[in-house]
Amino acid sequence: MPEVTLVEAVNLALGRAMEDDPDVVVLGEDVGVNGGVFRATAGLQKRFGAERVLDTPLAELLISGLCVGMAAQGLKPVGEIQFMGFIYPCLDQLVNHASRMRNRTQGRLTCPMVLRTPHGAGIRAPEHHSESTEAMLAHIPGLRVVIPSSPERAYGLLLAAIRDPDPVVFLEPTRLYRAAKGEVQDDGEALPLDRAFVLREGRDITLIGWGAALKETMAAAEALSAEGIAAEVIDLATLKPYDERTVLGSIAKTGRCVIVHEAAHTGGFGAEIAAFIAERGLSSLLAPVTRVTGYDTVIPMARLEQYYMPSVERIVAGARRVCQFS
Amino acid sequence: MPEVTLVEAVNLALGRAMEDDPDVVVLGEDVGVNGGVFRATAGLQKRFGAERVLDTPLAELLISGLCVGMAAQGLKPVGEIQFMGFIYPCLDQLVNHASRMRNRTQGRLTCPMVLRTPHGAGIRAPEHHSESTEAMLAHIPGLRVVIPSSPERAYGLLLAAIRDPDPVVFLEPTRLYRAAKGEVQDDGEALPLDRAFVLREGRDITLIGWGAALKETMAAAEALSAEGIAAEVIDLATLKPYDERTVLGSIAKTGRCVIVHEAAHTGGFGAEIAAFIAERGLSSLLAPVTRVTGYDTVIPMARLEQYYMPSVERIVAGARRVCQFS
Amino acid sequence: MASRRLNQDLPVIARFEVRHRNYLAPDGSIIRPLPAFASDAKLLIALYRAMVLLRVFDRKAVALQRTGRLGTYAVSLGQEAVSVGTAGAMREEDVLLPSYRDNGALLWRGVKLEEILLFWGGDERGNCFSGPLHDFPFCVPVGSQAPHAAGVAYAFRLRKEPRVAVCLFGDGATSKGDVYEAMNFAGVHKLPVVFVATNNQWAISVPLRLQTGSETLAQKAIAAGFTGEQVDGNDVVAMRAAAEEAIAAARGGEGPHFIEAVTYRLGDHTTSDDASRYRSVDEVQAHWKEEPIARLRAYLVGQKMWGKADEERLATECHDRVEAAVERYLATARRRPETMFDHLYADLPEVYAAQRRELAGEHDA
Amino acid sequence: MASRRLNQDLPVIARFEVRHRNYLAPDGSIIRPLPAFASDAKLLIALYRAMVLLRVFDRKAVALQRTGRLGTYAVSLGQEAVSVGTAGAMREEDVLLPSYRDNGALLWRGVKLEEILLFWGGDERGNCFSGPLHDFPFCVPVGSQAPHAAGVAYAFRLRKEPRVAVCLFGDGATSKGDVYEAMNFAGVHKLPVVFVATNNQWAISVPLRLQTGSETLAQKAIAAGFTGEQVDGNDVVAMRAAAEEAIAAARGGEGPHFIEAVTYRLGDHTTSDDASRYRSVDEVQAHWKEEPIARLRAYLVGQKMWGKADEERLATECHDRVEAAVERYLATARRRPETMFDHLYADLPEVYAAQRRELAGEHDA
Ligand SMILES: Cc1ncc(C[n+]2csc(CCOP(=O)(O)OP(=O)(O)O)c2C)c(N)n1
Ligand SMILES: Cc1ncc(C[n+]2csc(CCOP(=O)(O)OP(=O)(O)O)c2C)c(N)n1
Ligand SMILES: [Mg+2]
Ligand SMILES: [Mg+2]
Repeated sequence: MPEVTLVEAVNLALGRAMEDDPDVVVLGEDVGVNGGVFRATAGLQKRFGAERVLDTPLAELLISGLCVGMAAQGLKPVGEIQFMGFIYPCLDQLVNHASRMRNRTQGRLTCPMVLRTPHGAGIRAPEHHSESTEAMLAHIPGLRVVIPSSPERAYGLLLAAIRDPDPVVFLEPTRLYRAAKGEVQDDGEALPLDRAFVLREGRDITLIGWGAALKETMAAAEALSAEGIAAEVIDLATLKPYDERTVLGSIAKTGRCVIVHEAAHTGGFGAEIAAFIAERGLSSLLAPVTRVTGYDTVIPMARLEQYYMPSVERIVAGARRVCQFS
Repeated sequence: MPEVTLVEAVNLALGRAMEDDPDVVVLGEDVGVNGGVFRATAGLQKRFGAERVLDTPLAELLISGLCVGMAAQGLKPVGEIQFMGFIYPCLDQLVNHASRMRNRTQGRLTCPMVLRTPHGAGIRAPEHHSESTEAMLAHIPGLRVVIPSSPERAYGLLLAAIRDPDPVVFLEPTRLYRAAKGEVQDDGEALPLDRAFVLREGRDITLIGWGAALKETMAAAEALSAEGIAAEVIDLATLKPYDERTVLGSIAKTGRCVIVHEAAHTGGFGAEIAAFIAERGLSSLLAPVTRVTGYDTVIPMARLEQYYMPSVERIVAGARRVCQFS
Repeated sequence: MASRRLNQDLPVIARFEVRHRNYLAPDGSIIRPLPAFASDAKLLIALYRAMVLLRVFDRKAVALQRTGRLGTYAVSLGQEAVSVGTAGAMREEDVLLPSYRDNGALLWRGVKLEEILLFWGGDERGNCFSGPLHDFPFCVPVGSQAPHAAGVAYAFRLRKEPRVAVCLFGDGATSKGDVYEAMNFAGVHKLPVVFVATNNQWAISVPLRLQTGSETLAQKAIAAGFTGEQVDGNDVVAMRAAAEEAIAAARGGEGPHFIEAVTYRLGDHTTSDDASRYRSVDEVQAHWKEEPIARLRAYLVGQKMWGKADEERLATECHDRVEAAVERYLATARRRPETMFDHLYADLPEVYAAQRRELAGEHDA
Repeated sequence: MASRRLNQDLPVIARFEVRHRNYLAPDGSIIRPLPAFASDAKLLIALYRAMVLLRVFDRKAVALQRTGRLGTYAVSLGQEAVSVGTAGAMREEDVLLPSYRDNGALLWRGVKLEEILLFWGGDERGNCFSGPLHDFPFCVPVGSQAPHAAGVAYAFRLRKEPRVAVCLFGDGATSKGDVYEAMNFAGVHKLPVVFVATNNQWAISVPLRLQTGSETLAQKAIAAGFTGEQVDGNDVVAMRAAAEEAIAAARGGEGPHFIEAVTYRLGDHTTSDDASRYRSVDEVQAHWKEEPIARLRAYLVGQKMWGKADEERLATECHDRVEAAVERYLATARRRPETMFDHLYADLPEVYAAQRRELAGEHDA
């Protein structure tokens, strides 16, 4: 199997989906001739024409609103928001329309759209290029929120998102776009949209994360194993709806848990997972569920961003604390 | 002391703030001659003139963006968003500018603005008039998020919000606008913006809520007391930053907790409180922290909305379950 | 203005103009030669009947609201010609994207009275209506349906379907960036979409002069690179003609068009509003002289196309239709609480299905 | 178009036009009588020097980025006249609201070179600059500063201060609803604000024709009810004159004005971009003939205001200034990690202060 990067996997999935289904349309800023600022849509306009791979004006609200309109007509639009920091103008369309169209019309009109956007920090980019506000999205009923952490999952989950009959926000870990490599068979096989992935098994502690933070989380698991702590690592992958069963199953085994995310601590999606475990898994818990996250401050620009993000050391320290608790 | 409704208390606080400080400006849709669709700004334009009490065009993004610009010039704008369902176009300005201006310029420019909006369901209004997406806001670093549940707190907290040198989103429980009455002395005394209020003391269980849901929460406490369960009720009031100490202190005493909010369950702000208690209060906990919330579906229109919102029965049932846990 | 004066010597590189369309004067007399369709008496009468039905329906809906049997409701009083005239020019396969006040358009498109009541009665099933299945439901967040219209029109273009998207919104909506962004995009691709702004002079209590500094709303299309026209929105013949031309042009590949329909909201904003707080009775009275139903009636009567007996028959007919619809509305069985989950996703994820079961259980006893 | 043809008999109720302003042709020759300020040789030379400094600085910044000592950077190559000409027309007490590419305006306003480097080097302290304390920092989310400009201008109005807000953004930004909403509001209240759109023909890879269907950007002001003008943005005399008139008019209470500055982005979008992917070398080459620095130099040399020796002296001077600034930039002490909390709130709430302490502790060892 060919080895590809995460962004190439995204590109493969888009190409495959467009090949398979003439209703799939890709739209966004610079997605056409330029192939996207990260090359996620490279070559697509050439293959599928400028009508199906469409450079929009610079207007994110518009992009999301166009998707809603197109989707209601049965197209399967895949909109790109160039960076997650520019997704906020879409929230009105996501909350008030995309996620509600099916319910509002009791199934008469639906909204099979995908909104893709790069997610997270660590590429030393300017302001607003480092956002990870997935918690805002995962709170919206009617939406699905997905974030892959490997080329394979990027490919399979994106295909699933495009085929899904409901709106999906698809977050792509910018920091892994080129850093994550893996074998991907372009066979059109989708992955399920409601399943977490166990990346590493272990019986002492469960580390739950998503997106790029899994890189440090896996490294932390490795470091912990050197200390004799066997960490299980779960890639939540789909935040909404998330896979309660896999999470609870792991906690039942380990009794200890650290949740890792880049987003600010307060009200991050880690709170949901922690609250869920604390409620439904309390009887298995041997220690408080701990969150290792970004701080409750504006994510700094390049010079300090590394200190904001959960480091291997912070994850290890958190896990150690949890393991020592008794 | 005169007895006033919650919306009258808001009106008093606005009038007082404008009287005290010529930099305070009120702006929004219909806030002028009409005095706001809920009468929150009634009489203000007459008293302070159309320049300081300004009917804006119908554009919420604009309202929030104007506030940022005015605030940078040293004004203290108080913007009104007519219903929380229309606040989403403001998120870009709140996340990317209001909450960051001080940090971005290292204190050179600041953003002492308030954005007020009615919050919550239960007034049998049309679609989008029943939102309670406070969790999205309370995740934003640099912002304060406040929600009063009585006329006294509406008055004191709104004054504090307006005087605060940083941006505050002030959520007003629509359902209590006229239903909640209380004595308010228009003496210009503000309340602190980082303190929870204990509405009722009890030693068996802690019920934590905010906004209109406290009405049912208080009724549930009353019902529980008839069963011999002494519930302590905490009005969180300020969600960001929230008062960790009061919450932990109560849990230390009761060991049991139910969190109540109208918003959808997954990723609601209850998750943050529950996660926090489960982490920092685990040693005191005698039972899992439980959340009684809106369901993970689009809040229905008038006919079914009552079934969506946490009822007294659901809160009581939740509390009973928590109390029976062992 | 100084800046204008100072640059008066500079060469002009682009010129634009806005035209105004009207055919019938307030008294029903003819201002300029009528469009071809106006020689079809049946068509004019159909427009007339639709406007009258709407007014009768509105009155009943308000009565229902006042007696607690309907939620907040927005009447079309005085502006019936806009939505009726616009929808009247559409084909079945075209797509309507209405605002919350466009009952007239929905009715013309075949939506049932009881469905509209159901929606305003707080039941989502009202939006699963019997009008064209592809039409959009009422849009409550002002202006936010405009990008949908552009998306729908783009889908037509992509599939080479000769269909047109027709998007209705108010004067207030023209202040929203959504509307501008949608128009701008439509202009780039010359999409088959017609934007109709019902300029009823008010956005709740905000008068037009606080909404925009532009002399007309029609000129807003200039920013998006296409044409705008101002129409007497109280003249249903003008509305219908303007919409017909714009829709035909859009269908013919000539791109988008913007129609400013100048009318007046004679009623309160909604049943939750009290317009006497912010505008004078005199102002409203003055506008009663221009309202669309009396105007068309005057013309029809003058042309001997319509008489007293027709009017009486129509009144009874509208009354009966509305009463029958109200009965069906009131008789509609309630939904069970747990149905609030039934159209959230195509397949309800198991985690939420558990909540549905919980809710169902609670209300089973 | 049919719709245009069909309504040609209707009366015109509003007319608009857009004018174009230029003084210097690409070869430096005079097209029309120059504005008054142009007789001030010192002023013209100051504009020239500012543009040259900007170009030298840009080149150095790119070199720093290429060698890992600066983050992503956006050069002004080819469009120096726009921000320099605009800022040159402002008073100290006016407020500048720049976009991320408006280094030229910031420099003119007194921001230090090393402060600009600090910002693009990823340090927030670069925004705590020595330009006018009330000026806004670079705005990265495109167009989102336009509502701020309207808010600032509203504050001037309220306080009866004779000041003007000047907001710069790109052609891409004109597609954003924010910009339209801000302009529309400015039009309602005739606020003292000038909007300057740098039409450099590209928004990264998106050419103007996919950005808007409007013939000019200047006409976008018509939607907001005020005047727009197209200016040759490669002619710094025209830029300065247009900005001066607009700012004076705004200060004089005549309301907002919109300037479309037509120029061309000769460089990549930023150091992260490779423009050869989406546009031809020929296209870029053609535009090199119109660039603003050579143009003004040709005029100055023709007028004997400038010579070879001046040019050489200026080159050395710019080089030295830039090198010295780079040294100061590189020597700037790093901030401690926990300072990321220091300007979050006026008073850091205790709950977050705990996080600050934790972070400080981690990096103490
Ligand atoms: C985005 C948004 N903001 C605010 C509201 C509340 N609101 C409902 S109708 C209305 C006025 C709309 O005015 P206009 O667009 O002129 O339409 P009209 O009601 O006159 O038909 C307002 C402010 C809303 N529905 N949507
Ligand atoms: C709201 C928003 N969307 C997307 C981006 C990413 N982006 C940065 S610059 C740019 C193009 C801007 O074009 P234009 O407004 O013409 O300004 P120019 O770069 O040409 O000076 C884009 C899409 C952004 N910064 N902000
Ligand atoms: Mg209106
Ligand atoms: Mg540009």
